[in-house]
Amino acid sequence: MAEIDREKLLDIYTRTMKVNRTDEKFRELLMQGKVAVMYYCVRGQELASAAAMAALDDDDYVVCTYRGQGEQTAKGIPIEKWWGECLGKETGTCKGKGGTMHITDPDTGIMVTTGVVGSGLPIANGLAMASQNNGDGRVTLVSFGDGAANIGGFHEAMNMAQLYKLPIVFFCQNNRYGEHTAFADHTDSPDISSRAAGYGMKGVKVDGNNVNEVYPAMEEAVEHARSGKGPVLVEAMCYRMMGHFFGSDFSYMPEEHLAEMQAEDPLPKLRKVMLERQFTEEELDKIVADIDAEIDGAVQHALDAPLPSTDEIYKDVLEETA
Amino acid sequence: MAEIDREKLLDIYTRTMKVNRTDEKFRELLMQGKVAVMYYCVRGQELASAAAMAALDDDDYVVCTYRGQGEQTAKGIPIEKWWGECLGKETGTCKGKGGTMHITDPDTGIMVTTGVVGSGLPIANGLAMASQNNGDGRVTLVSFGDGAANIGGFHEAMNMAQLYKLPIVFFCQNNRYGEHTAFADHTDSPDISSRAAGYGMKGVKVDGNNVNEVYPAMEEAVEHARSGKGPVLVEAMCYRMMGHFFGSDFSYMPEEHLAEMQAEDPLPKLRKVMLERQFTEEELDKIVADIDAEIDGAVQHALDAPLPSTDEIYKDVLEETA
Amino acid sequence: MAEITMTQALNLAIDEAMAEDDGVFCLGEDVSAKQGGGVFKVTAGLTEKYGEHRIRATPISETAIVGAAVGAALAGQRPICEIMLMNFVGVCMDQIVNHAAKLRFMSGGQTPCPMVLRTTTGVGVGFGGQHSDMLEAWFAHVAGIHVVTPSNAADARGLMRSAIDANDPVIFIENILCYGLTSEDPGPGYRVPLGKAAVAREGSDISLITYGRTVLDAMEIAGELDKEGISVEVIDLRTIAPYDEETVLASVRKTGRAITLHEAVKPFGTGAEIAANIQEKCWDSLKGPVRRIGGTFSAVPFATHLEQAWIPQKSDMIAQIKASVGKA
Amino acid sequence: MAEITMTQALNLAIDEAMAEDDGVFCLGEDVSAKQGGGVFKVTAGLTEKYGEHRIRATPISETAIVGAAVGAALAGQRPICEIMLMNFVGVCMDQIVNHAAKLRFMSGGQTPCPMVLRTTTGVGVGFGGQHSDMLEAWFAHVAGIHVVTPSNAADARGLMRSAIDANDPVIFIENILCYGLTSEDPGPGYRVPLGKAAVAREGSDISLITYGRTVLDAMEIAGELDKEGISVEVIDLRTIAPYDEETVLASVRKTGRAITLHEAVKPFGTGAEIAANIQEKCWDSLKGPVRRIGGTFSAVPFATHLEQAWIPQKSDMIAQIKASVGKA
Ligand SMILES: Cc1ncc(C[n+]2csc(CCOP(=O)(O)OP(=O)(O)O)c2C)c(N)n1
Ligand SMILES: Cc1ncc(C[n+]2csc(CCOP(=O)(O)OP(=O)(O)O)c2C)c(N)n1
Ligand SMILES: [Mg+2]
Ligand SMILES: [Mg+2]
Repeated sequence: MAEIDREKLLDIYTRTMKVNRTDEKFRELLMQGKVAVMYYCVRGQELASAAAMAALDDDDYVVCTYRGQGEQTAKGIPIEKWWGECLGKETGTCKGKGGTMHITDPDTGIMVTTGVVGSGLPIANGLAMASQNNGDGRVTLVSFGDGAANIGGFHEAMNMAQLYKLPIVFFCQNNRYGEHTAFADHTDSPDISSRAAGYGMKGVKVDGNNVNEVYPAMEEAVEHARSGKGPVLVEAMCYRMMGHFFGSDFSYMPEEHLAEMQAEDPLPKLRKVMLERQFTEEELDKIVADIDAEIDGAVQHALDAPLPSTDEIYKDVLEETA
Repeated sequence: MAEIDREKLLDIYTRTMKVNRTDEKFRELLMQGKVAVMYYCVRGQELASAAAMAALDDDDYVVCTYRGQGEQTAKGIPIEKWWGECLGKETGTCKGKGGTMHITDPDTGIMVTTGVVGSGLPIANGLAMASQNNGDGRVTLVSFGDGAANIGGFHEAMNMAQLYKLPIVFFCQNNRYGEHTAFADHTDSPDISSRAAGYGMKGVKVDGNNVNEVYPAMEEAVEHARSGKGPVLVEAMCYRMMGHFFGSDFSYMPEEHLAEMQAEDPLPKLRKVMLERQFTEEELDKIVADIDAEIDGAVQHALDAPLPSTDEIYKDVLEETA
Repeated sequence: MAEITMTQALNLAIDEAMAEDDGVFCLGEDVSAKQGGGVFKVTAGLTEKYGEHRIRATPISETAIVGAAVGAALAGQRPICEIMLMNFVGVCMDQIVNHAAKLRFMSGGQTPCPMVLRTTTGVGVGFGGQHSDMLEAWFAHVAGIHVVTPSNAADARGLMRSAIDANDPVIFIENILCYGLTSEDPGPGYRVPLGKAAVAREGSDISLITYGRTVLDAMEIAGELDKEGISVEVIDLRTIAPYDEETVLASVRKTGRAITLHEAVKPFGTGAEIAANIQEKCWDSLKGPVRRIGGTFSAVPFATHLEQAWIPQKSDMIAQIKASVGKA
Repeated sequence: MAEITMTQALNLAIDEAMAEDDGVFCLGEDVSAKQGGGVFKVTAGLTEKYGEHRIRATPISETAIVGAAVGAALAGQRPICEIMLMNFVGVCMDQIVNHAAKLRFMSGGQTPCPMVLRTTTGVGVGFGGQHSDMLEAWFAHVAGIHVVTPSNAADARGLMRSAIDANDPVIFIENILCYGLTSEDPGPGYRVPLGKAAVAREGSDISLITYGRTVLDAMEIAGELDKEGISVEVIDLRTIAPYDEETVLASVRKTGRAITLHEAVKPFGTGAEIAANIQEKCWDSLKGPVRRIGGTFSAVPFATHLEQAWIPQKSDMIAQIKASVGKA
């Protein structure tokens, strides 16, 4: 595989840090009690999401889950609107009606964020089907977890996508846990990617903590889908470095797992690669500082924003009530 | 593989002909307009069903589909009750309330016959789970079609069965069509059995028209499940030699398919094996004649049987109404 | 004008919409030409005209079918998906209820979901317990969707066009026993608006509120009772939810009496909502309680005479109407 | 006696049943000790006692979970399966409705299906549109199942034992906001029969019929209204379907007025059945129409103040009661 070019690498780094700083900020606000909402931390999965988004075009479609902060911010959702939504404000992408688990922003291609495990895959097929029908050249990427790979919708969607050769990438972030259940306790499969063969689909497994593995794999998968060769299942191995959602207990995780996880943290690894590729500490820190400043502004904007009008509970139910 | 012993072979032959003669009789009654009910013909799949049932013990559990006549009669369901049910009579296994698509006879292990494609697999897991829980040594066999392998329940059931190492055999009768849709138009998979690998499960594919392939495979699968090694997926390749249900059009089947299907008819093939193994024409014909006589008696019994009382619509809804 | 069957009516409406709008496409099991154009032939002839991308035969994967319709709708297309028989919604309610119905609301109006979900059902076909249920009450209880069912071919044509036009999900229920019904063809472009009931027969003594196949029963007994001097107004809801409250309440205010009738089981059925609403809104006009008639509260049995006994009986409809108007 | 929370009550009832009958076992996502005993801890401590075969942590596979419960029940066991949140029944309605509920009937009585399906839900937790729905009306509309929900810890203990005893499927709905409620522990072996409502508070002016979390609201406003001279009888259904018609009708015959109240959306909700039935059976006792209160007809919104506005409001309950008794 060719080396990732420097510009792209910087792009991935920037996206990764955007995801990470957003995650850190959210946890800080929750810790301080400044906000009190459900939030599904993405610590440990920043790089995987960012690399996936960096492989897409701006107008490609994305479907993600409650743990979708990574895809959303890395795809480039306007962060004032993102924070507005998470804080339940009128300025949010969905006027505060969707919330952290249901971010939608069609302008940046974030089409659905679903809270029902596995339900995004069939919907993503539909987006890809629309692209195939009208030849718009878009690719759809759907992100989901290892646990989601055991639900029926995964299977149906994989089979249908391959049958029609839809332009779609199935992106499984295997963080080794589905809620409290460890991978080996929810399946006897060696991994998720090998299930692709059963559908005649291309499946690849990559280290989601290694930019030099995950990005090229995503680029290739997206190219495969876009060129009409059909879908690809990419499984990015990573870790969920926090509990299932913010504040939830993770005492069920064994010591060894925690140790293994720390050793594989994608952030120091990525920084090492950046330094090897001659980016300077200063450059990298500056990027983070800029991101932090932007986030701080967005958070303040969201905190100051008005609440949606109570009437909103009657609106957007049917077109007549729009 | 060792040769099937003569006694077992005769058993398989007898079961196969029971299935076939029942099927012929049913079609005859429908043609003559003596009965008018939904019936899903099993012409072409007789041997596969019979071989599967011959590999089970009497008290093993079976879950089958609307196209379950083969499993039901080959497992040894009392045929007067079977015909009674199909004709909607009080003497039927289910007092005429279940019907052709929903035969249940716990005494012979026919636990559920379902009309919802793929829904039998999860239920079969539950039967196997009960056996595992109480150590009764039973194996559960669930029969389903190629089309059913594309529904979510298949996937969930396969994964769960393997995870728990349940004593179950997943028996897919791949008759190349799901209703009007040909195999290649419902999946891009090369076959169904290769999907087993994705669950870490053992999968085998056999010629369901060749007794020397299908029976040993079933015997081995049942033994595997019973010994605690976990489930097996067996895919028996066969043909649906009639329309989806009796009377339904099958003009959508291409000429070549029809020709291929005729050439693979399991009945002449089985008879050839029987003769090779020194059974005489007379012996074999006598078996068929005995079966026919028994069926004729059962049909007459069912035709003469009383209708269930109209009150039955209020009964068996809840225990209170039993 | 020529007569058309309900099957033809549906086919014509879909054909017309597909011709006018490239974004309209069909997907479902066995729907394309290779399979003979659908098990009930509603999509017959359309693959030849519009190609396999617009008449997509699917695997037996209802979750993937509805999910694909949802996704395509979000991308601006107008999918018409088919769930072969209504009971099979059991495997894909999540896509319909948690997604199709809610995505407009949850996105704050950004992603409407214009799709039609066609499905078939009906008691009296001999299909037994897992293929005959009428589950419209489930959908009626969910915000964000329309639930529609035609009782005749002309309405089928007009409702289908309106369903495809709609910018929200529409559950379109077809009764197997109605496919063969004929009407005069209302012609191209015909639309029956969603949310508008039809007064199928005017009357003054009692309002009989129904939809789908039981409209036929209602019309028949209304004719019979007319001879006995009881004047029954028959309301064909056409849209079950959100239903045409105005027409229903106006009728009851006029007649002072009401009965709801559906094939679905009575307890917690759609008739309950209509009855509850009528008594609340027309209390002062009512001369007696609203009565309800529905299918027997059990699975649909197989044996023909049991299945027939399970269905709402005309004799019971007549008896209840007579009791209601005080002529029992 | 000691106080117990609803979580403890459920845990005790299950523990007791498992100790008495080897055939009782639990399965669901995250239920075993390795996962900390369930996300709401209802099965905490049971793996240690009964082993992993009887407290089975499952993959995220709701169809397989319910299917396994159905199969095990057919084989004579008494499974208690868990669907983590009620909205997820959308992926497995088929197993519940087409199988669990019907197999007794379709087999002519040969295969009853004694299983409990536990599930959790509730508005007010901030979970948003796909995790908060109350879908009891769907199940109530299906023959062959019991639908149960406790409003306090003692009933939770008693209803759970009866649910496990029952020889038919029971949908057991737990409201997240009720897990922490405490009652005096009714002690071992305690049972609350299925199908029996509780008169939670006696009154003479109006019957307020409800269940689950809204029983708390009902009791609160009944207390307030008492001070204003309005005597509200609060009926806690406990079993939503088939419900205790006798108790409900007796209450309304006494008070002459009725209001139904639930968190589920109002249209086509369970209140419709109850209201329709009351007006039909108690017509002569009624002094005015039966009113209904339910959640707003939309998905549950995320923002806290919208979610709070979505829920049935106590102010509305009071206003409706006053309007009903003519003291508006
Ligand atoms: C159908 C369904 N079942 C159960 C849940 C509850 N639940 C929410 S997240 C989750 C774990 C999902 O694990 P995974 O797919 O690996 O994603 P991760 O959370 O690790 O990103 C579960 C069980 C749900 N939301 N939907
Ligand atoms: C969930 C569901 N979807 C659709 C159907 C309608 N249907 C009945 S049989 C059938 C074809 C099944 O094909 P296969 O599994 O190959 O079994 P075969 O009929 O060939 O034995 C279909 C689509 C159904 N019964 N259930
Ligand atoms: Mg995970
Ligand atoms: Mg087949």
